Amino acid sequence: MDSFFIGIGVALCFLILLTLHRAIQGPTAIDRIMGVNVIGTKTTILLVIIGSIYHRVDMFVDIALAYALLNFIVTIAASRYFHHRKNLTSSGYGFKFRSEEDK
Amino acid sequence: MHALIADYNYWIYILLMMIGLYAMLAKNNLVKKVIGMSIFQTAIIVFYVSIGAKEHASIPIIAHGSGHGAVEAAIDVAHYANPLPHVLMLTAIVVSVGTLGVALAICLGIHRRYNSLEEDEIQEQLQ
Amino acid sequence: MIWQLDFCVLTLIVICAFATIMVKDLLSAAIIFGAYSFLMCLLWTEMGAVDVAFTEASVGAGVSTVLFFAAVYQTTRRVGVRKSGRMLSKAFALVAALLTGLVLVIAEADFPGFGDIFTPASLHVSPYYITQTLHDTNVPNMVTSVLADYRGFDTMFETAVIFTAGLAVIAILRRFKKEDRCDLPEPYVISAGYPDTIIRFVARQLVPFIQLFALYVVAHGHHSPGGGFQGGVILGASFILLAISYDFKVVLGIMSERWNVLLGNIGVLIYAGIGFLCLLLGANFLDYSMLSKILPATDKIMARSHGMLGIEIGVAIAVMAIVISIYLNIVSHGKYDKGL
Amino acid sequence: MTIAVIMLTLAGLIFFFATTVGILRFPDFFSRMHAAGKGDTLSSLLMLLPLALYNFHEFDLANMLVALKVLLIAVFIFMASPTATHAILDAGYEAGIKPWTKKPEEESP
Repeated sequence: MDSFFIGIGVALCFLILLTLHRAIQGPTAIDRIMGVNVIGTKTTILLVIIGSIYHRVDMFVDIALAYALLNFIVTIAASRYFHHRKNLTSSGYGFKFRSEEDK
Repeated sequence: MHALIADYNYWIYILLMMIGLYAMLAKNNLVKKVIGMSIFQTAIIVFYVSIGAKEHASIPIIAHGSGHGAVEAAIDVAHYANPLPHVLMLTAIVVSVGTLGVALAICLGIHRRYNSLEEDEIQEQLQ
Repeated sequence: MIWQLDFCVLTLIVICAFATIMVKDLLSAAIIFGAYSFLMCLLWTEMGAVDVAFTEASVGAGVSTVLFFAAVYQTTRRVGVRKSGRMLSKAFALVAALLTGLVLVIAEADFPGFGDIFTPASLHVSPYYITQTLHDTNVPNMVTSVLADYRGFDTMFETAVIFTAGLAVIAILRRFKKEDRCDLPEPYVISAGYPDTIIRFVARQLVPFIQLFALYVVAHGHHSPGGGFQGGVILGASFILLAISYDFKVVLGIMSERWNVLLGNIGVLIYAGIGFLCLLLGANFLDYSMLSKILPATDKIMARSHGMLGIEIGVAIAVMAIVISIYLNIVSHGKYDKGL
Repeated sequence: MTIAVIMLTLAGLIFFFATTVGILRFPDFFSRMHAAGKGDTLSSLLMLLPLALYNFHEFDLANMLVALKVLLIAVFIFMASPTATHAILDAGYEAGIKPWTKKPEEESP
């Protein structure tokens, strides 16, 4: 069962890598926020899986809970930024935005 | 393979430290420098926690250890990860948020005065 | 340690670090740095450092990222265009970084392998902590017992450092001009921005549970990962959530600036006060075993456990106040008028 | 029990994979957000449920507490994730991202 969970963990890491592509490449900053939010959810799951591998899940659920919590706070904070500053890009200073705005 | 496992953490910590140092030295933007400082700090924490890790060891919390005064069978040292680096790094992380706050406050103060976060633009205004 | 996950997570971390440095937009850099901290937390957990992971999850991934957002919000997202004259300094920085890396790689050959049981770090004093913590203090979580009891001096001055950082932020940013000072906060001011009902409702439902959870983390730190630092930061984060989803002044109504600074003081004083109490009772500074004289129905071992709980509460109060104070100062640029 | 755990975990992994593919492949922000918001919430439940089940192998008060805590994370994600999705979407809308349409040359001048 342990090796099964390790396999699941490695698979989740691979999915995090794919999501990280969106978070790094993502055309606008909001795409990045979305990518980081998804990474946060995956990481919460991974924490519980690591707890299962260590056979001490009771010690890891608190971390996962705190983690989900702060992921939420970070996402809200990042999205509130755009309610006050309504520019998607950083005033066009030499950044490769291959995005919709170029059309 | 075994040699790779034994050294991979240290290579990554060296790499992170180089990235952080480069960002602190070369980046023109002050907030980027602060981010570089944070990466440098985490590199050091990676190093310390890697030292404390033990193979086939559990987390440093004694299992079923809550009964008053009841010290059961002898505790095997190899069975628990080294708690000392964890303690040092725990406080280091909390202090890093303090230093981060001060650094960002200084950045904000500079931006209030010079209306820029770029190093060369600030230097132009200074001259 | 689980080396399969170790490989994956470390690789992801390096990718994240590169991207954070390379991206040409400060907000994006802050966001990717948030992902970097998330992955760091995963790395600590995988290496078995649960308390470090908890701290990183609450401090690194939560509060630092929000502080970066606040700073970028108050300044600018722009990263300047590259000037040609800077190539020399860039090359110099690259050479310096490579030289440091070279020295470290040479030194790395002498390191003990990762996961080695007999590293020098775990030979001298650490076996004593591992075997004696239950016997000495009746606290199963070694990290808590080392943090609060065996190395109590260290932690006390770390708390003092946090407190000093909070004071420094106030000293740098706070503007005390008459016109800048905000008037008394009204309880439910609708901000000029966006009264987003959904976010407000969910935040209102969540905040009490978050605070309850934070108190649980502080109190249960003896038996599971957690403790004063983590609980305090989560308490502070709950106030930050309130400030983000509601209005800035709602938080000021609950926790005014004066109370903030006062609570920071009180937290550090609780810590030092317990130390001096031990001194008065005839023991050494921060030697809690003498507290059994004044605590009812405790022997010396349990007195150490209770003394640790006391200083964890002090740390939690101080850290909470300082986190709120730093956030409020940075997000309002020291004017305390409106925030993110 | 073990079979149920494995099946549910694999289902969660498949949904996570679908989410990731959606995030990578969809053409614009709103549709990507659609994949992220829905797939993430469902697959996190599908992953946490077997983990709770796995820890509940013996009927014991401590085990039950752990299983309940794992489910509490799921409940929290079910509250927080849609709200976060809403916040991000709202931010994107406020910031003025144009929804993707099939013929962009006709829609946007």
